[in-house]
Amino acid sequence: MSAHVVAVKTYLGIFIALLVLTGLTTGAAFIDFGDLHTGIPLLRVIPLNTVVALAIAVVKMLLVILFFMHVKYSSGLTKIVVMAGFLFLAILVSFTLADELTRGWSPEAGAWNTALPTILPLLHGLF
Amino acid sequence: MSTTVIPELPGQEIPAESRVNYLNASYGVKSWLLTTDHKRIALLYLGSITLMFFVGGFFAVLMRLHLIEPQGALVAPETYNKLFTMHGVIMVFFFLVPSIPATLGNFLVPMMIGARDLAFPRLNLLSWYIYVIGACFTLYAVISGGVDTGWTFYTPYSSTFSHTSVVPTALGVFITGFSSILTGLNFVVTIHKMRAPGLTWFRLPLFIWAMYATSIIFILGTPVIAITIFLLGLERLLHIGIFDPAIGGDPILFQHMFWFYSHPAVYIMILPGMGVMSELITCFSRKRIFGYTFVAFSSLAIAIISFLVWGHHMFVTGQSIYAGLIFSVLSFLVAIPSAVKVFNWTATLYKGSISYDAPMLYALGFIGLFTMGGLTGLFLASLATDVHLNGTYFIVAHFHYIMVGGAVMAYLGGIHFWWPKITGRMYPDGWARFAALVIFVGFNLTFFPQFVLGYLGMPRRYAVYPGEFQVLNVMSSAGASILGIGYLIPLIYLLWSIRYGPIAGPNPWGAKGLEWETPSPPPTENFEEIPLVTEDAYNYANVGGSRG
Amino acid sequence: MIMGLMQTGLMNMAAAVAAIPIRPTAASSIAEGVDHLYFFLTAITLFFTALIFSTIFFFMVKFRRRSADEQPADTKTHLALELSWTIIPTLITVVIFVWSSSLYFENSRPPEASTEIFVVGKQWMWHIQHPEGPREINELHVPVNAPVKITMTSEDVIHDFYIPAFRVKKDAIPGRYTSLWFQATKIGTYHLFCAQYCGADHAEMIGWVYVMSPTDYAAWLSGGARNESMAQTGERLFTQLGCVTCHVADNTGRGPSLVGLYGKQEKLRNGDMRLVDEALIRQAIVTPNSIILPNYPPIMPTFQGQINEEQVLQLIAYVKSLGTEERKTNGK
Amino acid sequence: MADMAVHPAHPPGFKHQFEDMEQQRDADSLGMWVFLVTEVMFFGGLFATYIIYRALYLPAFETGSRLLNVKFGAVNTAVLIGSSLTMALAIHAAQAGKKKSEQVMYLVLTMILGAVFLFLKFAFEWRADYNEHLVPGFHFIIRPEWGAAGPHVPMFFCFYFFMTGLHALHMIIGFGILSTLTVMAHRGRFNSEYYAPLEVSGLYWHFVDIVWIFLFPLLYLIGGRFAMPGVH
Repeated sequence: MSAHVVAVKTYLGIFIALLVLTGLTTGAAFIDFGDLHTGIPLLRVIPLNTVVALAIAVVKMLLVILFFMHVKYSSGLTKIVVMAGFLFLAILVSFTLADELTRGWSPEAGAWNTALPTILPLLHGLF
Repeated sequence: MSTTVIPELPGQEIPAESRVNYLNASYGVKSWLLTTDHKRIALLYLGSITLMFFVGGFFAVLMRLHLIEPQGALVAPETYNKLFTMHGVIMVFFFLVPSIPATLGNFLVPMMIGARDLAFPRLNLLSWYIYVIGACFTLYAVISGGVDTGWTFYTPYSSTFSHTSVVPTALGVFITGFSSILTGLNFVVTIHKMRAPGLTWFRLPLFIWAMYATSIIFILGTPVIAITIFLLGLERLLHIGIFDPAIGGDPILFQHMFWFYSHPAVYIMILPGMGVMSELITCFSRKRIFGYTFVAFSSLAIAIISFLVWGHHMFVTGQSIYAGLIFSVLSFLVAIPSAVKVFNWTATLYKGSISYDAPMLYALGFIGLFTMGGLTGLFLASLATDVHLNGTYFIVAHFHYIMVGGAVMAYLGGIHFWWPKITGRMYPDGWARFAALVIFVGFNLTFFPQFVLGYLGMPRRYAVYPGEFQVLNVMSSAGASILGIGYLIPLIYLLWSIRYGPIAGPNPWGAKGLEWETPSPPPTENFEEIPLVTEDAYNYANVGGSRG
Repeated sequence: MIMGLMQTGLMNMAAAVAAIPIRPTAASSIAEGVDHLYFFLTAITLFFTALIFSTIFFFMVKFRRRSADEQPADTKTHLALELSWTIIPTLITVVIFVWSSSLYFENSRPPEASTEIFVVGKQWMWHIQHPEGPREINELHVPVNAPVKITMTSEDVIHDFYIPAFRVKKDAIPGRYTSLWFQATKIGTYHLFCAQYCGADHAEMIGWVYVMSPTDYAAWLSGGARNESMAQTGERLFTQLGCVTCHVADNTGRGPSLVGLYGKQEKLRNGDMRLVDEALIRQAIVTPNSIILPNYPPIMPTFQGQINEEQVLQLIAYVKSLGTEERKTNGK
Repeated sequence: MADMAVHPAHPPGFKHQFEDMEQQRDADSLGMWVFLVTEVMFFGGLFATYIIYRALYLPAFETGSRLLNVKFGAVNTAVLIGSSLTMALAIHAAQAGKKKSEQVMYLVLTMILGAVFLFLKFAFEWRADYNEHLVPGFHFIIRPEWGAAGPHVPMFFCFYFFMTGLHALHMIIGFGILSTLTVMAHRGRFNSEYYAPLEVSGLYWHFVDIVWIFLFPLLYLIGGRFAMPGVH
């Protein structure tokens, strides 16, 4: 495997893109995008400023990983290793939140109160 | 130093002393403490973890002696609390986690895949030093008065209320974590990049698959326990309120972070044991493993699913039923690959040529005890029964069936199997079989009564207990004394054999695998010439093999 | 003589072994159900352990190595077998999961008419308060055949409230309320344990649960030094702490009126809807500024550190008594 | 070492356990990636804790966030991105077989930019925080204008100092690595055939950059800055 040599032009382009995105995300922090109100439990109110800031951060990260860190030109193995890291981080965060955020929900009161009793009797019916 | 290997003449045994091998290639303390040879590092680890095993075991014996009487026969409750904590911390973090990977894994991974060493030999040595530093901190904590939080370090008890040496212990665990990470990293890279020509993934011995799966857990899980323990230490030193509810912290969050590592860590302990099993069962029944792909992929499945089940340790912490259902169903799921392995090992025996050498006795003991340990796990994955059994002796019995009945049996089986390869000497087989039997009997007598105790409702970590539980506790303590003696016997005859044991040939068991194709003990470079692999693992049907 | 001693020793041992209990008393409405599942799981464990043990033993004898150079035939792959021992255990675990989860779901729903009892864990004792007033330490008196809901928290570290005979257990966590319920079915005395390691005297944090006939229970409640009810104590605290100056009943104070508040959904200033339950009231007392109502200034001081968990529970009982006046008269 | 003598024909930097340079380079690169995965989980554990406490004490975390100086945050982001660029160019110089002076120049530039980052962080931001009594444990003063959120603002600053401190520690370790590389580059050790140490250290340096790319919005930006009177 002879390593792929990325052109200096590409590096400079990515650098400029990253600077622009940094400016964008800083500027966006001073504009109120408001909240997105969904009816979904756990995600009832989504502050759009947070969404924008994190989305830009993810794009910047992808640029660094793909070009500066050469993952775009790397083997499938490297790509899998990178993805595994983020997948398991997502598991840690999402499963912890799944418990932490539903703690107050008791079977007699809570947002899923209507959904679950319909599912469980169905399962129960198996017996 | 010359690395020329005296060519071995067929049918003629060359005494180990007269041939240059990794043990006699150089002498002196420095040649050991600065070695980068994976085989020597494995032996350094073997020595250190054996020491830790007997320290931890000593605490266990004291605990069982204490519990002979309901009001406690030996020590004050505070001391008892320190005993079980130090037993847990030492056994889990300093014996079970590094046991098979750091000793047998270090020794065998390069040999089994036909490599001269691990990919990063200096990191390997570093990992041993890190382990030793971590162990020193923990032993310092033991000497400086001990620690009494339980090996789980639950907050806010550990962070705010305990008056014992929590910080040195936590630091020890934190530091040792990095030795696991380095071992895992080394194994993953070595297995990916350094296999001998022709050694495709599906020709690998199953021990390698197990080591690979274990390494995945090392890499993904250990950093999380490191940061958790780090935060715990900061909380304790600075009272910043991350885990202390009195200043707005969330003690449950600690449990999440702790079990995110510590549940998969259970599989760090048992997966390598499963790998050893596949080697022993095939060799002593002279059969190819039944269902190679199923056994191989079940290791990976266990490694991955094990990260999704940690919430079953927290069913009674006020977890909502919804989160409970998810964790419960995933916990059941992780039982399947383990079951698949047990069935495949059993089926491998069918129409085999089964011998009763000592390693095989350990292996058969493992299958039986692991089956029981695994099945009793179903009681704890199941929400309704877990409510009753959580926090009782049932849990204690269950995980000792897995960790002692499973992991330690496999570890001993592996040590007995590869001992002639490691030292070039045979141990007395009769004694070894006797020890296996004593350990099996002692183990069951110790831990079976604890299942009953747990169902009756006796909580764990009790220094004193109501009188009605005494008979079962006495049985358990009696078993523990047998078990303790059982563990001393191998220590004695194995040490004896290093000097007085008969010389073992390169392959005393008639086993397959690259590690058996070099002399015992192997030369520093493992192989005179990197072998070319042309056949599957465990090709016992192919008499003589394709390579003499 | 030695033989004789050994004989008596053996006989004593045999007697002791025969006297080992293998099943704890089942004294609650859910205990039988949990035990049935437990027996089912035990049967599965025994079946598979026996299956594996006997198969191995049979193979070991039948296929033992007969000569040193014996060469068995090569292993054949058998996909159908592999799939069946993957799928059959999966199906068994599905059965166990559904059974145990539905049982758990039922068991975790306290009946509407439950008597509430409040528990505070504290190193190393259980403080128990009955709404009617009596308070006890490490003892819990409950009526037979009546549902009881235990709401608990901890003053310091995590404890765990465990009554083996009832097959119930729940952590008592500092800063949170957790609850469990049971309905005792047998009059008697049962162990109460702390099942979460909590420090030096963890093993001494035990007590007794007395299940009494309804008449005995009523007599116990009214007997002894008659205390004021929890709500009354709470009301006294409410005045002492000065809560009453802002939370005026007719809504003319600087804080919201608490009459009829319990059990309602309240809209917070940030738009969240929150159910006014024990946890929310506790939060309002401990960190008042974390729940700000739209029409009131965030001026309430925190009472964290000034009152203990038992007193918080008394205040909650008072607030509940303001809100559920009509339901109370209907219900009892 | 004796075993080195077995393969006298191999180029410098070659280690005896490998078959050839390509295998060694692959192994080095994979090793670093695996290490970075452990770093992801390490920082990830901290991020997960931060996310949960932010959800629990949103007003306090927003108050804390607005007390940070966004100018320094943004400038430092740009500086760190610049150092990532120079690092990438240093590797490129070796890959493309450029002169060793060019490699050294880019490496030194990388270190200078890293130093600028740390200088701004420590000498300006942290010192200002200290002067404003915002360092928990060092005379932290809860200000009345924080109102309701006050008691939990220290927790935000705990996270702020842990996370940026841990990040800074990684940068300082990076300096150690970069200095070694500079010496090696100066001695002409790297060429288009052998530059694995550069490549692997580059991965590390970029990773540290990525951590900051997330720290910047999480700590400085998503605190409702738009609602602030008298914008920075």
